[in-house]
Amino acid sequence: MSANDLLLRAEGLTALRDERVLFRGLSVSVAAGEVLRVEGPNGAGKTTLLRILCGLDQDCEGRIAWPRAEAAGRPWREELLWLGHLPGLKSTLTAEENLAWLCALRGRAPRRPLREALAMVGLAGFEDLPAGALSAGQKRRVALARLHLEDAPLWVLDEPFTAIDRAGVEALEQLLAAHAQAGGAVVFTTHHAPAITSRSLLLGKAA
Amino acid sequence: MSANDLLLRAEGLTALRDERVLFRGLSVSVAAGEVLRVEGPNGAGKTTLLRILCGLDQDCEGRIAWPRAEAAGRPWREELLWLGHLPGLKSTLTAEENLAWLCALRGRAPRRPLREALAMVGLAGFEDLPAGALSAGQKRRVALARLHLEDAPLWVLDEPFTAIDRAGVEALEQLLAAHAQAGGAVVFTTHHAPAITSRSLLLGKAA
Amino acid sequence: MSAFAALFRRDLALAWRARGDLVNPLGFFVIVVSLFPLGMSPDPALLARIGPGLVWVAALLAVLLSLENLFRSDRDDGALEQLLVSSAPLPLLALARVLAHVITVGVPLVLVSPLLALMLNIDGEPFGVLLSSLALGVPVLCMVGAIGAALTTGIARGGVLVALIVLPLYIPVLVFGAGAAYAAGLGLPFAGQLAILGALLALSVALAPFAIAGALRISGSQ
Amino acid sequence: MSAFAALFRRDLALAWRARGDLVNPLGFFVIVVSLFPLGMSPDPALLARIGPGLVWVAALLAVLLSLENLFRSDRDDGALEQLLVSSAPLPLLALARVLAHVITVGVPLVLVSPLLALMLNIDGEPFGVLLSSLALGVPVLCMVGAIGAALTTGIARGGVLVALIVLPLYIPVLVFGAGAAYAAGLGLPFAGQLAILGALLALSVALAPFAIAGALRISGSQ
Amino acid sequence: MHPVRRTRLLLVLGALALVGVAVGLTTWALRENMNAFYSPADVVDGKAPVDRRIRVGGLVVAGSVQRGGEGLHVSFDLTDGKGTFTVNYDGILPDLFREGQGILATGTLAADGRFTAEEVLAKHDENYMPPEIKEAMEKGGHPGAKAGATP
Amino acid sequence: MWAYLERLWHRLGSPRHFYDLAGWWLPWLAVSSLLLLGVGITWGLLFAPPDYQQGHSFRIIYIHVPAASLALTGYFAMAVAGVVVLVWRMKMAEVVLQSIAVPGAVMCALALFTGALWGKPTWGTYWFWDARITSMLILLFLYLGVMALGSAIASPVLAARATAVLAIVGAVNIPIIKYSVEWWNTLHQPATFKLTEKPAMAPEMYWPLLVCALGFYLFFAFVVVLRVRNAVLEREAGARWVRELAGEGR
Ligand code: HEM
Ligand SMILES: Nc1ncnc2c1ncn2[C@@H]1O[C@H](COP(=O)(O)OP(=O)(O)OP(=O)(O)O)[C@@H](O)[C@H]1O
Ligand SMILES: Nc1ncnc2c1ncn2[C@@H]1O[C@H](COP(=O)(O)OP(=O)(O)OP(=O)(O)O)[C@@H](O)[C@H]1O
Ligand SMILES: [Mg+2]
Ligand SMILES: [Mg+2]
Repeated sequence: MSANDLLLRAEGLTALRDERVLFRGLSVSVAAGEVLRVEGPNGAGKTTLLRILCGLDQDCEGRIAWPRAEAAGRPWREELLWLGHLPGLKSTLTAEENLAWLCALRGRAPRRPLREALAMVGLAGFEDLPAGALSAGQKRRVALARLHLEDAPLWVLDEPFTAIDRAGVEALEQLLAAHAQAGGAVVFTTHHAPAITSRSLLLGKAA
Repeated sequence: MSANDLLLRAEGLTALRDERVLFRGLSVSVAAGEVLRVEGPNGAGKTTLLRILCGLDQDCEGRIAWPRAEAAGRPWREELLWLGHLPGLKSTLTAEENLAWLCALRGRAPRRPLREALAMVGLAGFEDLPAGALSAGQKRRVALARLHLEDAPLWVLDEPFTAIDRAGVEALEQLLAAHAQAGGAVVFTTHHAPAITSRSLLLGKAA
Repeated sequence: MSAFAALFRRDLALAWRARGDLVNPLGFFVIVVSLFPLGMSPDPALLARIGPGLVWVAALLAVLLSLENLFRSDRDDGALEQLLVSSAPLPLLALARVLAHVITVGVPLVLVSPLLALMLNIDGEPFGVLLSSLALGVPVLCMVGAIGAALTTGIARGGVLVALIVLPLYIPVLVFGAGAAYAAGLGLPFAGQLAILGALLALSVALAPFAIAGALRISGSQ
Repeated sequence: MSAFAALFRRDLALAWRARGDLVNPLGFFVIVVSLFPLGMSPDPALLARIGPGLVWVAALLAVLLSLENLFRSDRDDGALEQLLVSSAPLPLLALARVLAHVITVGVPLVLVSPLLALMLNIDGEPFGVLLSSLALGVPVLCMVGAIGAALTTGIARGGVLVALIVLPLYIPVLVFGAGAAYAAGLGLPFAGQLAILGALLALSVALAPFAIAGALRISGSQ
Repeated sequence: MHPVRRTRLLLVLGALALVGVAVGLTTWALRENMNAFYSPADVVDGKAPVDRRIRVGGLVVAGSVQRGGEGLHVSFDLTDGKGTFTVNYDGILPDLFREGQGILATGTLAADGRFTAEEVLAKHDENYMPPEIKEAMEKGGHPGAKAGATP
Repeated sequence: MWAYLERLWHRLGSPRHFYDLAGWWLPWLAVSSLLLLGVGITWGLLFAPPDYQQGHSFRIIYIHVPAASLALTGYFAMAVAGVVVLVWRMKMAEVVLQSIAVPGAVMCALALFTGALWGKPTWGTYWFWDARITSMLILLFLYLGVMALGSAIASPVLAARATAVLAIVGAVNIPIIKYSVEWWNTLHQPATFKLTEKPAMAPEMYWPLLVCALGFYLFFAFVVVLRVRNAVLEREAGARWVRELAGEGR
């Protein structure tokens, strides 16, 4: 594995919450082509770890480096696509309008027309409904449509399969595998048991 | 099946959302001992149906009757335990305090000590943490602890397995089955495939 | 009755857990009253004259601001759904919720108002009348405001809408409340105004819980 | 620049989608101004004298109320997280957000204030000065208020806390803004006050975006 | 009775009792003077407070209006049949200000009994009729017709 | 008779039948209201004698009183519709409730405006904070609140129910407006027209007023019915009869 393939390297991560140690001195690195599943029971610290990797949680110790971005002189956030528990949709905007502003935050044109991406996640016909009127699963699907639109190499996904129906779960699994194959990388959590994981990181036994 | 066993009977339920018909003239009845799974793809109207059955969504047509409660001269809401997507916990109160006020809404003493119920859902040691500091799965577990505490015969649960880890899912499945066996009834939705369903209701093919 | 007590206790506990927030309406009240002398000419005679009206308007706005979160947080975390499916009568639960709000927000406002009255040079009989008018009026503001808050909890950006709905209903309370203190300041009779405030209080405690309950069922459906 | 434009457009679209809500701060503004004659003595001479101060305080409170939702809704639905992980400079995004707020809330307030000034019998030079002071001052209120809103988005019951944090920062704006109109009413020079307001505007546009960005990163961690 | 039904009944009964209290308080309050309004009789009897902004109302006594002094000064007597006192005013009177007409004045009563008005408003009554009929009525003194202004 | 009324009630309760029935009423309402308004206003403004005190300025009465009366009646009707919505869940009452708000607010604003205009020549001031005038201003705010709340809720059923609650709560203001002139010492005159007595107004002045008032009421009814019909079409857009209607149009 050449140094150029290393997207993310975190070292000595330590997170304490309420005097409980979630993890101490944890090191994680993610290289191109990897699908890393962060595993652990409820309350193990999976969400916390993912948010720390994305720079969203500043309440921790440790170093995080983005070797490839640094080598290319790019801001590291350009390499990252984050989807958390909350889909980040404005409820009064339509699905399409939501995708428009979310993708524009990256400052680059989307990879394909927005409607095409919506159709790919099974939302053809729902493009012009306000996002607030969508069901739980449909909202997540809108957020997942970004995976078809943006060109960040590292996807960090917290429980992406939540609220998605069976057909949707299969499609998403294939998408993650394809992304890794094409030179991207995925870090994700889930309580399902998908077959696509190339590597697992097991966090403690909390709850 | 004697009339006395019928907990809930809904007839001619029609729900329109944004001029789309989710279901028209739908009839559902739930008898003691049943585990009814409401199935359907994302956006089929499962959540909408469950909320209508619980009287939470007034934006529909049709009649809902609670034969057993009516025969006994009880308010129908005494027969019902509802758990939706949101766990209903106040984030600054501890897990135990949250259970205390939620159970008191029923106006009857809980079936066992609150701490015991928390331990049964794997939260021993987390009783005194504010609910806001719990992980997604831990929050759901607090809400699920109510199943061990309240004595409503009909449980209506919207995606109860969300965010719960594998061990938790198994325990919950057993709990639902035991409740039905003991003369209760369960109406629930999920995108997993649990083995405990006694009857399924398939809603349309939306998204 | 036990559901009533449980909800009431829960709300007191919530307020106590976030007791820093309890200072907020108070701080707002105090700051608004001290803003006016800054915005207008700081002329003591003028200030003394408009003092009771100032205190009343500031108290009204403080209550108004505190309403925003009355039911919205319950809605956002799903607690409202649980209240709605409870078998206890919803008006009773609404009463518990508002009563806790009166105690945690209204009572401190009334308790701090003597300080502001002194700041504005109000004393003697007008002082006593101002305080009694606030003691009778602020609970009315809470009860009536809760109806508006309940009606708008289902709406995404309800913040200012509450104000729009509730302010017209507040005007009579303001007129009689500030009017009593103003009349006392002029040595005129004020008992009639206080009696009307008392009537408004009785009326709002009697009827608001039902209106709130109806409004919550509607908001819960959204 | 394109992220800036996208966010700015998004916010205008949000405001337009809920354009009924745009009337809310306006309605609040109008209603508050008409409350005062009720709370105080409805004496025209007195009202004309305290008029500019009244309009200013009401505008300030209207802006304050509108701040509540500035970032909170973004936080509640996860949009804030997406802003934080965006590779565009966060101060730029903050500027877009606040600029949209100025246009959708601040500008209508300034536009409706002539009406209120007329209602309060303000005319001639004080009228013009009041309007220019509002035109300069309201954007400052929005920029400064946004810092408070950003700081409190991580906190559950931030509603009144914003007011508490922001009001002290608002006092200078209020003093110079209402002061200019008041001075004009007395035939005194007022250009100095307006110049100070202009300086405050320049300063807040220059620095507030950075403060907001910092505050948002902190709130996002909570 | 089921406990929930009982609670509901108590709730409704309590509400009704409170409504009763409200009605009682309101009827009592309506008999009180609530807008600082005093009749000429009150002023003459010394019931009206001194040196305060108060409102007085009554009929302008015919022949009592005196314009004069400098500027817009005017004085006139105000009566309600039981008492009469003099009002002083500097300003423009409303068009409908006439002798025999009802008015509402806001001002202050000095210790020496001199009343200075800040504002004089014409309080006109609910009667409308053409001028000819009014004249005829005044001449003929129709017993059945309603008399002019009685505030 | 009773059976007929009951049938009418049920037909009015069904959107489709209401639509048809109202289509019948509309031309009649339009023609009769315009006729009465034309006659009443020319009569009042040109032919009625001037008042012995106010001269010609009293003629504002021909707009002020009908507008004020309609503002009160409109709000009262809204509250009644609100009770029907909440108790009987009647669809048509929901539509009626929301269709009254805008014309009612316009009437209220008109009454305030004409009142202020009239106040200057008679009282000597445009505005005075007495009980009648203040409570009328509150009524305008209440109308605005109902409109704002109704437009903020997407689902028509829920919007109607929410505004029903507000309309009913606000209805306490109506008796206050109506009787303020008797309960308090207002600058505004007490009632000229009483149920029990002959009006304190000469017949040649009140006949045109009656004609005007009737014209205003009919015109208001016309506007409300028109709005109700439009709202029915919008709400029932998915129903077969509306689609057939649209097909007919094409
Ligand atoms: C802004 C000021 C005013 C407002 C808000 C106002 C409001 C009202 C209202 C609410 C009514 C009751 C209508 C009803 O009972 O159906 C009314 C009636 C009336 N108003 Fe005014 N008014 C104002 C000014 C005036 C003025 C200046 C006059 C003339 C001196 C006037 C003369 C009348 C008359 C003659 C009636 C009919 C009384 C009756 O019902 O018998 N109003 N007004
Ligand atoms: N408030 C609303 N306004 C308009 N449409 C709505 C509203 N709520 C739900 N819908 C629509 O109703 C449909 C059903 O939603 P619902 O949440 O019941 O689906 P669901 O079967 O629970 O789906 P999921 O599996 O994603 O949870 C969705 O397509 C959505 O567009
Ligand atoms: N803001 C906070 N304050 C205090 N403790 C916290 C906070 N956030 C999380 N924790 C604690 O950190 C632990 C890990 O939480 P985290 O959300 O990372 O778990 P998780 O592995 O994602 O669990 P789940 O499978 O339930 O999503 C939890 O036990 C929780 O109590
Ligand atoms: Mg997690
Ligand atoms: Mg669902």
